[in-house]
Amino acid sequence: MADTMTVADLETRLAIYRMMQEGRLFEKRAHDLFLEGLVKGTSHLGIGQEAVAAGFAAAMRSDDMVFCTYRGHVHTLLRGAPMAALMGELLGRATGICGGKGGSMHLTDVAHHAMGSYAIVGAHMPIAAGAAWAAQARGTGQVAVCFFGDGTTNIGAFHEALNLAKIWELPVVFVCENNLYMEYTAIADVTAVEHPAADRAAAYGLESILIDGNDADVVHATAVRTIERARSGGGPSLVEAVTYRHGGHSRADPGKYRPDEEVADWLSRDPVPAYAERLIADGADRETVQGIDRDVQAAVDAATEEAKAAPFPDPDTLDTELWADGGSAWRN
Amino acid sequence: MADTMTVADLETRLAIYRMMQEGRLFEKRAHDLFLEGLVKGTSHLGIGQEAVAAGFAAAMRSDDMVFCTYRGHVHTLLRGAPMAALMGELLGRATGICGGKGGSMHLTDVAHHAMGSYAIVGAHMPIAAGAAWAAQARGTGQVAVCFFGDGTTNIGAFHEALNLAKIWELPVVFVCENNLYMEYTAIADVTAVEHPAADRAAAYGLESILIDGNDADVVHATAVRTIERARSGGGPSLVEAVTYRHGGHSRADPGKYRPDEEVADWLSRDPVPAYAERLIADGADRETVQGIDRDVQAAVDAATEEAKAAPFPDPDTLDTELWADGGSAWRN
Amino acid sequence: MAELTYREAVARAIAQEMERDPTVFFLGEDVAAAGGVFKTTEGLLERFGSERVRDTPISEQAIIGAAMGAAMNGLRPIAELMFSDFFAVCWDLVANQIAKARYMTNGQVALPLVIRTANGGGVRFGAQHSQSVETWMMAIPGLKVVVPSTPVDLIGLMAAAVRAPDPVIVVEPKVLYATKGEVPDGEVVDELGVARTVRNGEDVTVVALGAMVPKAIDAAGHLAQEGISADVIDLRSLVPLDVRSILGSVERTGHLVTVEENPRLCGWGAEVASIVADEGFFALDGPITRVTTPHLPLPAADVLEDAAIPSVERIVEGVRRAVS
Amino acid sequence: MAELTYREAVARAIAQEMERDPTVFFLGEDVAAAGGVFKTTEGLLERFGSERVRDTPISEQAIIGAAMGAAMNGLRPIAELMFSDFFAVCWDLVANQIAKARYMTNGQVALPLVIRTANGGGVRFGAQHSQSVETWMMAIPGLKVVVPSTPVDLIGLMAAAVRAPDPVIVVEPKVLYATKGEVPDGEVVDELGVARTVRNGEDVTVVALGAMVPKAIDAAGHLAQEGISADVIDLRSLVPLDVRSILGSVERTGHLVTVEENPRLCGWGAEVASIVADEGFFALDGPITRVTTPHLPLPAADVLEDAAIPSVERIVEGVRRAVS
Ligand SMILES: Cc1ncc(C[n+]2csc(CCOP(=O)(O)OP(=O)(O)O)c2C)c(N)n1
Ligand SMILES: Cc1ncc(C[n+]2csc(CCOP(=O)(O)OP(=O)(O)O)c2C)c(N)n1
Ligand SMILES: [Mg+2]
Ligand SMILES: [Mg+2]
Repeated sequence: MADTMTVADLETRLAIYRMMQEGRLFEKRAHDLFLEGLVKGTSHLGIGQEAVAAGFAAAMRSDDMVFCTYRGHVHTLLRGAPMAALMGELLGRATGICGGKGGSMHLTDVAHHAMGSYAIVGAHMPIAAGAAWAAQARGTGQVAVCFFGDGTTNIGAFHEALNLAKIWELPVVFVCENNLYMEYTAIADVTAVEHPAADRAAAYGLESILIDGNDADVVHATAVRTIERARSGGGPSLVEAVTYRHGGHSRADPGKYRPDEEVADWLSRDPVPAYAERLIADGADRETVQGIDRDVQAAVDAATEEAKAAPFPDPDTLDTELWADGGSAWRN
Repeated sequence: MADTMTVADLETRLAIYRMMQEGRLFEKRAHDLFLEGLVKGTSHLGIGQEAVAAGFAAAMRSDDMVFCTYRGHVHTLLRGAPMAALMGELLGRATGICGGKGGSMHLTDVAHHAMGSYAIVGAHMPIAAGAAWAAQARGTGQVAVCFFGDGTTNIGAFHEALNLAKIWELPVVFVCENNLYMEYTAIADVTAVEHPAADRAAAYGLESILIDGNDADVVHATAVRTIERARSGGGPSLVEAVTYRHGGHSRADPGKYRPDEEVADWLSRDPVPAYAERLIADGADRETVQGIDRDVQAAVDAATEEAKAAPFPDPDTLDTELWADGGSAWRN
Repeated sequence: MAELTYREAVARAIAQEMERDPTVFFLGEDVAAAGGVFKTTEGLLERFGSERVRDTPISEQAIIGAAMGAAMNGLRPIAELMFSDFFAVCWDLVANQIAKARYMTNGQVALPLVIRTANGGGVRFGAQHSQSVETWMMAIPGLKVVVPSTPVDLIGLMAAAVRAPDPVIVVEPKVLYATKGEVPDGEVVDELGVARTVRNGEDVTVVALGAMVPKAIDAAGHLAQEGISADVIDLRSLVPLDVRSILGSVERTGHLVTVEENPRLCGWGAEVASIVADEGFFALDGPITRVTTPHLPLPAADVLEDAAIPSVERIVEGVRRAVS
Repeated sequence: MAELTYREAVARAIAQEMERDPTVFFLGEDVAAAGGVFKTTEGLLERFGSERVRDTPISEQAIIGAAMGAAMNGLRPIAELMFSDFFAVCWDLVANQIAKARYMTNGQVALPLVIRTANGGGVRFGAQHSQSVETWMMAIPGLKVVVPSTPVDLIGLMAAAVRAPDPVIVVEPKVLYATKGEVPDGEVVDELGVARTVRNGEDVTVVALGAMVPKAIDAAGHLAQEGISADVIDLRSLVPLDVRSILGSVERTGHLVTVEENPRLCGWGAEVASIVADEGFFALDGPITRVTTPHLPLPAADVLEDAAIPSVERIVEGVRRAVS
């Protein structure tokens, strides 16, 4: 489709590049902080997959809703969530976007319509459909965009959500980030079809859409088309974007189950520098691009310092916000 | 496919006819007993769908395993389960096949490889896959045949079971009895594709098989082919057999949500008398056919009397058979 | 004042709230065109239209997920799970998602939604369509749970549930659908978390819930003839739990008997007993007795099911034992 | 004798049983080639081959359904649920199918299968990967549930579970994976349903489970310095429940404290308390105290998670309160 597609203007593409770089540098820093032992628990990075997140983020309206997974730092950030508050959540600080209650797997910023990072595979797909249902019912014109992985295509919730979304023609775009692996197992080893999402679209009366998830322009064009379809009442879409995570599944994983050549090959197609070079070739001046890199790095540095300086949560906040009254009483 | 298919010999077809009649007359009697108030709770009849059950039953090896639903009286009976014990279970007697503990929705006869009637939609599909996995692992040559309805194709377990069955190439045949309705809702109103099972086969790397479920010869030929494929290591199949239940979903349901013409049309294609006439046209003598009808009616009458004469369960059996030691102790 | 069946009360309650608030939507299997398999929602489709009253596929994860997502984006959905046993096929959405979303996000996500369901035994449906699962939900932090035992309570508690800013599970004992009760005209709204003393007594506190309430009242009648006066409390709500009413009664009676339809282990009665054995210990004059369904699946045959679910006789015996 | 980590004990236990019985198969997500995400099953694929040690898709309903079906047809499967929170996505197979199959069929179906899972908090994974769900299973008739607290108990109880003719859930507190313990050479086989007194005392009975056991022992040490002697029982098994050991201890001590990692409502401690408040009532010299995680989802930040899960300090306070 790359040839027939309309590529966005340079300004938009520079904005996409900035987003990719924000995701990249934010997560590189997050990784460093894990190594320093400042981030407890686990964490799942999207380094290598930024083109999918940025291509879609740039195509959304400010009130469109994003639903993502534990691998959702970048998706949440690109909705406009304050970087320091996200970093603070990773560091378990009181200033964290969820006050420290969520952690790395649950970054959420409802104010920016980042409707949650979900850690149970598949669960957020029917939830995203429900948010889209409310948008349809209330006529808000919002679209829900739901990101999930290749491995998620084999769980029941995937099936139920897609069927419901189609029969109700809901304004939701389901985006499968196919990074070829579930945790440590190749998706090809556990899936009855070659393209876990695209080859199943027909089972839900949907168009089969398979794209290069490392090409931000392709992703953006697909995002514009599918989001526009959803907003205009054309119903849901299922997009499979093939990409790759540069690191392991989570901090605990060195990713050794992947053939060296495969890793090397994908690293050579790192979407961030590749996009920079393409933009320069298309007329952006190198200085502008490098300026973006500098700005973003400065923003990440500032956010890191702010988060590190923040206090840890007051233990008294443990029993707050279970209920809408702010408390957690189960008895009188 | 009817033209290219090989039709079984007359003897086999008469055996199939006998099975259809057994199912029909057994369930008609069951229905009468409900009206007499002798069957408590609920019940779901397969009257009108007998060609699917008989066509498959006739193609199975004695140790092949059947998994069915609450609408599973006929499937269980045709494995060879004693009629009086099935009737006894419907009547809640001590002599019931499950001692009264199962009831109409849970007829099971493991001795005849009727591995259970399951009342939670979809649950038995992965279970059937598991039984097939054991057959494969132990090299028993058994095939599992799993019957389910059209409405079941929209639940998560359907999706998970089919994918697993295919990637492990399990000897299981999934048979969707598409009777056009879930409970009171038309399947077409809640499904993203026209043929709820056949149009989804490709999502699991399977052949799309859509057949006339009211034609016992077509069903039998399909059963022979798919069971043989499974037994010979060719992996799972998904069959969609289009049929119709003459009555409502369950005893509580008059089935008024169905257009009169639709009901009339299907009643005019009642598989049981139609098959009798076809066999006679193909050379069976009417006397033989009528003899089968008489024998079956006599068997149903005898089973009914035996079941009615049986005692109710001893309340002391309430706490037996939770555990393999025969008891149900949770403490010392 | 009108006399309604519990079944009719369900439709009345939902209609009252849909009438009042246009953001209240209702979805489930066979609930619209067919009016529900228990005929509890007849007339709602005709009255509120197919946008707000929706038939769904057999996809409980999608039903409950849709309700959650809709609640996150401005609706107040009521989702039906036809039989409470089906919580098992969407338990992740209920226990891991709906119950935890607000807390995990430190209050960013509000989930004003209701899940209503037909619960419990007594209708010979067998083990997979007869469970009392109210304690499954009670055990999950983040869910509120009510179990009305009369038509008027059903309407009032359903209304309170719909108006609540938190997720509430409304558990309807299916054996009560045919029972009748007086319902005042006009709007009926109740309060979550408040138990009700349905019979006053001095010798023993009997705490019951849902379908066990009428049986407990019956038992109290028999016991009165033996000179045992029972204070019968209809718990009505498991979360929030009206601990004060229970302790207050036990302080007066010195004896506690819980009557649960759920299987024995970890039932709500165990929680109530553990609270009283702590905070009410010095008021107790004797052992705490729990009357429950034995720790078994429910059998289908009527003789067996009747032997399993607490009967008036077993409640009477339990109380005798407690006060002896 | 060798010193093993709890993590190593898992692979040792499974290998012991697969070696002994060719019908024992093992399946789960990332369990074969990768050796498990907690590295608990390393080496099993190499040793027993890809027929018997199987990687699955992310399809928990299929995993548990496959285990059930396989158990119905001659295998003795061990299924892994990577995190116990994932019981929620296959709860129907566990609670409605596996637990009820034998009873519903009056004994026709035998299900000799094991489901093992990493359970509980303390590792900062947040609300959806940290739950203690052992009481979910305890509440379902037809499931046996064990929670080993040491490497040797893990091996012995896993072996007993695999050999049992009934479905058994083996709950592994993930915070214990790195802990070490002595394990005798050769076959280790234990018995289901037997608690163990891990410290003898006279003043108070402390009943703990899983990851709470080492904390309870610690607490008993501190209490001894205050002259309070605690009888500490490692429950080890929830179903069957060793009621005799608990009552026997309370008869001597007159005081009961339960220590639960699960959220408060309807935890196993409530069941134990209700039993003692009935059968052990006259032996009690004071209120029964439950130390539990508050009725909340678990937060991710270490400060908050540490404030939630029972600590040695909170156990000490709980006991002080009980005996005061
Ligand atoms: C229901 C469920 N099963 C298993 C897991 C454990 N788990 C977490 S991430 C993951 C792999 C998911 O793979 P994929 O969908 O491809 O997403 P990716 O991590 O590659 O982005 C698994 C199995 C889970 N969180 N939820
Ligand atoms: C998980 C689940 N959801 C809902 C039900 C209630 N229910 C019982 S039968 C049925 C309809 C099933 O339709 P279909 O699969 O077409 O089978 P049929 O009854 O037509 O044979 C429903 C919704 C159930 N038993 N299990
Ligand atoms: Mg992946
Ligand atoms: Mg149907």
